[in-house]
Amino acid sequence: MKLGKRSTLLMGVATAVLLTTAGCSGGLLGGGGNSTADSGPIKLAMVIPISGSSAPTGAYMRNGAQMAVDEINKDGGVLGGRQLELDVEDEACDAQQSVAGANKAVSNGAVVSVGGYCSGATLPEIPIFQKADIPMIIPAANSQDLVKQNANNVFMINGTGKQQSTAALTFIKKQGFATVALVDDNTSYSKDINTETRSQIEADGTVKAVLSTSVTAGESDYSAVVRDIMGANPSLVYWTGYYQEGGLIINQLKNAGFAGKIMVADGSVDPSLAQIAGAGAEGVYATMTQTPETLKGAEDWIANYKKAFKSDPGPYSTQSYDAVRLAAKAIDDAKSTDGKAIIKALEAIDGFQMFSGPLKFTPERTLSSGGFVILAIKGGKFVLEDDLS
Amino acid sequence: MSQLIWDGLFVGSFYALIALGYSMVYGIIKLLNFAHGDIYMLGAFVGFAALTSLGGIPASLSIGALLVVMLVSMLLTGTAGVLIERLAYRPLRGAPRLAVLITAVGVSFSLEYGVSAIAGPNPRAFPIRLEGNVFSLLGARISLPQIILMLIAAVLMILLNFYVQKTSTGRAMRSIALDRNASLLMGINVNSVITRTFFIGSALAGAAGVMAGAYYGKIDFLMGFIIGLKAFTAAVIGGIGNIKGAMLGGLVLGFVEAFGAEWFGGQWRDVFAFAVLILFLTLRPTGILGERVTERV
Amino acid sequence: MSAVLAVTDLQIAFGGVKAVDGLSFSVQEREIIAVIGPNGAGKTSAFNCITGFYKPTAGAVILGGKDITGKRPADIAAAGISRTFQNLRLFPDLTVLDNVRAGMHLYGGQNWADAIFHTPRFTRSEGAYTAEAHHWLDFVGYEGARGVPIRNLSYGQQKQVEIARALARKSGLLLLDEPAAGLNYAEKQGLLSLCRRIRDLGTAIVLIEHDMGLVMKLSERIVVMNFGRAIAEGTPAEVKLNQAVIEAYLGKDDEEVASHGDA
Amino acid sequence: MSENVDTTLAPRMTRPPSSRLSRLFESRQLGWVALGIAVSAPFVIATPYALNVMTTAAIFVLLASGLNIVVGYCGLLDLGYIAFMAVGAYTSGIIAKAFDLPLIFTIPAVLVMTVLAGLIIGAPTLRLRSDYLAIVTLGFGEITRITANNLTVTGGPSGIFGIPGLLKIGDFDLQSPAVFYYVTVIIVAGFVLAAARLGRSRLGRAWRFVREDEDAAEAMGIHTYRVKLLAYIFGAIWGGFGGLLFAAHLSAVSPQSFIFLQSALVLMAVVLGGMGNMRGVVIGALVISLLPELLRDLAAYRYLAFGLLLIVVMVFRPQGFWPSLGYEPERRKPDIPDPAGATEASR
Repeated sequence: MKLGKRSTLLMGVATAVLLTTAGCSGGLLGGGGNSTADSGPIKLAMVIPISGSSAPTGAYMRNGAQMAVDEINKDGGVLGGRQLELDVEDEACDAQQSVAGANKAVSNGAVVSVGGYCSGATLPEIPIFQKADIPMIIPAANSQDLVKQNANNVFMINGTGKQQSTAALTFIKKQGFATVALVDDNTSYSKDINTETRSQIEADGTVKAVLSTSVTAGESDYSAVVRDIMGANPSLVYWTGYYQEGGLIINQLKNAGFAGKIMVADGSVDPSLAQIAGAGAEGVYATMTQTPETLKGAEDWIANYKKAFKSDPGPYSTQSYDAVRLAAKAIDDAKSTDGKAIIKALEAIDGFQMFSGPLKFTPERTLSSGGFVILAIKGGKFVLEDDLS
Repeated sequence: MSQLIWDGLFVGSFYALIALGYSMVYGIIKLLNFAHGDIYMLGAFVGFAALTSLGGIPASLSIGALLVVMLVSMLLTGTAGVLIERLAYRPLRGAPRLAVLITAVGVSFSLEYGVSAIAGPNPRAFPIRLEGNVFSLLGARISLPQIILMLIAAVLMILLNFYVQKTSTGRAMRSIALDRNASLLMGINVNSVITRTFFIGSALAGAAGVMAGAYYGKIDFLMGFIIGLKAFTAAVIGGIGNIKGAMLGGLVLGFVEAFGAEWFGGQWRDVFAFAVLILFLTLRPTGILGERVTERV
Repeated sequence: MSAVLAVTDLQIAFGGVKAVDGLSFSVQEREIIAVIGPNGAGKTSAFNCITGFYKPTAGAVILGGKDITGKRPADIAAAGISRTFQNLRLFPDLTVLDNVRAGMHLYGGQNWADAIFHTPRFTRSEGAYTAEAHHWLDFVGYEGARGVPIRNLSYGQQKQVEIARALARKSGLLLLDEPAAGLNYAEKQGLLSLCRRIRDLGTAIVLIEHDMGLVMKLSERIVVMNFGRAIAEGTPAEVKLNQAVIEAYLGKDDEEVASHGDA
Repeated sequence: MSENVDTTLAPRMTRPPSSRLSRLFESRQLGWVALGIAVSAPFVIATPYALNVMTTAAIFVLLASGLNIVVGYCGLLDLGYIAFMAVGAYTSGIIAKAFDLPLIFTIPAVLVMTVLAGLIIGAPTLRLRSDYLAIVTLGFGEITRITANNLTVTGGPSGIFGIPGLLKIGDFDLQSPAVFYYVTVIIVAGFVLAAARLGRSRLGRAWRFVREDEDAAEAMGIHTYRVKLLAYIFGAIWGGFGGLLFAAHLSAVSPQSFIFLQSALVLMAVVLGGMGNMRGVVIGALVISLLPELLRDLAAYRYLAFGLLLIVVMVFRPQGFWPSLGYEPERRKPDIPDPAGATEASR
C-alpha cells in the first residue's frame, strides 16, 4: 500500500473527475433511482422489526398490512387495475438497519411507506423518504420527536404520545386517583409519554405526580424502582414502557405488597404482559388505541385475519391495515404514483373511515383525535374498560 | 434503609452464585470465562424447557418441582460447561491471553444466539412462579420466595466450600491454583480437576438461572450479559480466584449497587457498578480478600 | 577509570525470602565482570533489580553517577543499561531484523506524522534502522536468514540475535544473563570472542554464567554470590582460591564443578 | 507474564509467497486495486440501497482499521471500542446541530474529544493485565452508552437527529448518496493507509514489541505504558472519525447504535481478517458488514454463525484468514558505509 508520488497524483485527478461527474450530472450514478413506472404493481414500503425483541409486533403489523393489500387487490387494485405489493424490510429497532431498509425500499421503487414501529429507528428514515418524495404513513411509532421533525411527508395514524397522555390523565381524573408515579424504560417512545404526562399533570393541577423516573430496559431486578414507588406510595403507577419490563415491574410491585393500581401504556399491551406479571396482572389498566378485540363490529375482520394467518391479530394489526388502505385511497385520489401528489391527497383527506374513527389530519399531520381508550386485564386478557367518550 | 439492605443482599446472592464460577475458573486456569453469564441464561432456558415439557404443575408442588428442575438444569449446564472447556478452551491452553479471551467472546455469542435461534428471540414467561407471603422484618418487606431462594443459594455455597476445603478434588483445585506445573509433577490429574471446576461453576450458574426464572418470571437470551459482567465485578471486588471472596464480593456489590441506585437513580445503576469495578481494578486489583502477588519476570 | 555502575547494599525480598540481601559491587569502564553463584543465589534477581524489573526494597544503583534505583525499566534502559534475559525474551513472531530494530527504539529519528505521510525524514531513518540492524547482525556473526520470524531460528541463532538487539541499544553497560547456556563448544568460543569485541567497542559487560571455563577465560573480575550477597570478589585466580567460594559454591557438590568445567 | 510465550498467533507462513496468487495478495498495488474496486462499484450498481450498504461497509472498514491498531498491533483487547465511535458521533452531531454547522467543521472538536476519551479510558486501565483490560473496556463501553441514553445534551434515548450534512457549497452537496459514498471511501482509504503506515514505523514496531513481550520491550527502553496509550489514542481517533461519518451518513445518532454487539462485530472483523494485517482486516470488515446484507433472511442465525466462527478461527487458525506475513525482504543497502556511527548523534 505504499504509494508512489506519481500514482497519488493520478489518483487525485481520477477522483476529482469522478466527483465532478457525480456531482454535476448525477446521471452516471443515479441509474437505480425511483422507478415510478406507469405500469406493473405499485410498491408499498414497510420497514418494521422482523428480528430482535420487537419481532412479534412486526409480524402483527405485516399481517395486518398484507390483509389490506390482498383485499384491495381482490377488489381490482388501485388507479384502475394496478396491483399493490408490500415490500417488507427489517429494521430490528436499530437506526442503522432502518436506514438500510429504507434505502432498500426506495431502491426497490416504493411509492408510499406504511411502516414504522420503533420511534428511534423511524426517525432516521424520514430524511431518506423525504428526499425521495415518498410519503410515510406511520401506523405505530408515535414519539413526539417524529412530530417535531415537521417533515411534510410524515403522517402519523397512531395516536401521539401527547394524545395518549391526555387519555391517561382523563382516566386518572375520572377514577379519582390523587397521586401518580410515572415510570419509563428509558427508550425514546417511553420517555416521551412519561414527560408528556407529567407536564400535563402539572399543568392540570388536580392530580399530583409524586414520582417520575426511568429504569434500564433488559434487566431482571427492579427493586430500586419498586422501593421508590413504595416510598412515594402513589394511588396509581403509570408504566410507559414495553411489556417485557412492564411484566417484571408489575410482578415485583405486587410481591412488595403494593396496594395501588397500575396502568400501562400501549407498548405494554401484549398477551405476554400478563404471563410475565403473573397473578398481579389482574386489573391492570392500559391506555391503548382500539384493538380488534375491543372494537364492536370487528368480529368479521378478526375472523378474516385468523383465516388468513392462522393466528390472532395483535397490537397494530389494525393500524397497519388502515395504513395500507389509506395509502391506496391517497394514490387513487392523486390519480398518480407521484409522491408529491400523494402527499397532497393525504393532506386533503377528510372523513376516511378507519378503526380509530373518521380520519382528518391536523396541520401537524397527526390524528385529530388519538382514539385512545382504556383497557383492563380480566382473566389474563385485555378487555375494554372505558372508551373515554 | 433496611429495605435497601435487604434488596441489596438478595440481588447480591445471585451475583455471588455466578461470581463463584467466574472465580473458580479464573483461580485455576487464569481464564476469564466471558461466557459464564450466558451459562446462567442457559440454565434458565433449560429449566424453562424442562418445565414446559412436564406440562402444568400445580402451584402446591412448585417448590418441589423447582428443586427437581434445578437439579436437571445444573446437570445440563454443568455438562455444557465441561463441553465448552473441552472444545473451545482446552485447545488453546498455553496460547496468549488475547486468543483465549476472543474465544470466550465467541462462546458467549454462540450461546446467546444459539438459544435465540432455538427458543426464539422473544422473552419467555417462566412456567412456574414462586409465590408467597410478604412479611415485615425490621422495616423491610421480605417475601417467602426470597427467603427460600437465599436459603438455596446459601446451601449451595456451603456445599461448595465444604467440597473445596475437605475433599481431595478440592485440595487438588487449590494446589493447581497455586502452581499448575508443580501439581502436574505431584501426580494431580490437572485436566480432570479443570473439568470438574468447570462443571461445578457452570452448575452453580445454571442453578442461579433457574432461580432467577422462577423468581422474576421472565427469561430472555440476553439475560446473562449484564449479570455476567456484574458477577465478574463481584469476583474482582472479593478477590478473583478466592471462593470466599466471590461470595463476599457478590453481597458487597448487591449492596453498593442498591445504594448507588438510591443516590443516583435506577438508570445509573449499571454505570455505578462498572465505575466501582474500574475503581477496584485500578486501586486494588486483588480485591478485598485477595493476596498481593508479585509477578516474576 | 571511573565506575560505570555502582551497586550498594541492594536488597529485595519476596514474601519473607530475601532473594538479594545486601549486594554491593561496581563495574568499571570496559570491564568484563562475571557474577557467579549456585542456583538461587539471587543473581538474576539482582539483574532484575538493577534494570528496574523489580523494585529493590533497599540499596542504591548508581549508573554513571546518576541514581537509577527503583526507576522503571524503560528509563533505566534509556539511562544506558542494556540486557539480555535468562530465557530468551525475543519477539518470536517478528522478523530477525525487527527484533534488532527493537534495540534502536530510542534512536528516534521519526515521529508518527512522519510515518503517516512518509516524509523524507521517515525514509531516511527507516533506511538507517535497517542498515544498522544488518550491521549488528554482522557484528555478532549471525549468518542465518534475516527476514524470517525469530521462531524459525535455532537456539544458538536466537541467542545471537538477542545479543545483537542488546548491542543495538549502544549503551555503555551490557548485562548478559547466562549467554552461554545451551550453546555448543564452537558457539561458546564464538561468544568468547564476541564479548571481547563488545568490550573493545567501549562497553562494559556484566554476565551471569554457570560455565566456569568460560567465566575464567573471559572475565577480568568475578563476583561470587550466595544467599543474596556477594561472598567474594576478585580476579579469576583469586576467586578460584577463595575458601568461602569453594565451600559455598563447589564444596558440597562436586558434580557441579565437573559438569560446568568442560568448556 | 511469566508464562511461556508459546504463541499460537504466530504466522505460519514464513517464506516469501511463491504462487502467483499469493504474490498478488502481497503486492503493493493491491491497495490501489481495492480502491479502484471501491471507486468503480457505483458504476455497476448505484441504487440508494446499494450506496447505503457500501457506505456503511466503508465506515465499518474504518472502525476495523482503528481497532486493529489497538488489538492487532498492540495486542490490547478492547471490548468497548464502539464507545469511541459514540464519542465522535455525538460530538460532531451535537456541535453541528447546536451551531448549525456543516459536520466537516466539527473535525477539530471530534479530534479533541476522542483523544480525551482515549486518555480517560486508557490512562487508568492500561496498567491492568490484559484480561482485566478487556472487561474494563467493556464496562467503559456500556458506561458511555448508558450515559448517552440518560443525558439531555445527547438527546436521551432518541438521540440526536436532523444532523446537518458534511458540507454544502452552492449546488455541490457532499451529502447526496453517491458523492457521500466517494467522500467516505476517500476518507476511509486515507485512514486505512495511515494505519498501515503507522504499523510499519518505529511506533508500529514498538506496538508489536509490546504485544509480543512487554518486559523485553521495556528493557529496550520502550515506555510500554506510553506506547499503549498512544495505540489507544490512535484507535480512538479512528473510531471518532468513524462516528463522524456515521453521524453524517444517518443524520441521526442514537444510543442503540453503540451496544456491545457492535463492538463485538468490529472485533470479529479484525480477528477473522487477521490481527495486525491491515489488508486482512479490511477484507474481514467487508465480509462482516456485507454478508448480513446479502443474507438478510438468515438474520436469526448470523450472530450464532459469527460466534462459532470466532471459536473455530481461534482454535484452528488463530492468525485469521489473512495474517500478516512473518517475513520481510532482506534487501541490504551497501551504499550506507558504516551505520554504526551514522545514527549516533540522533539520540
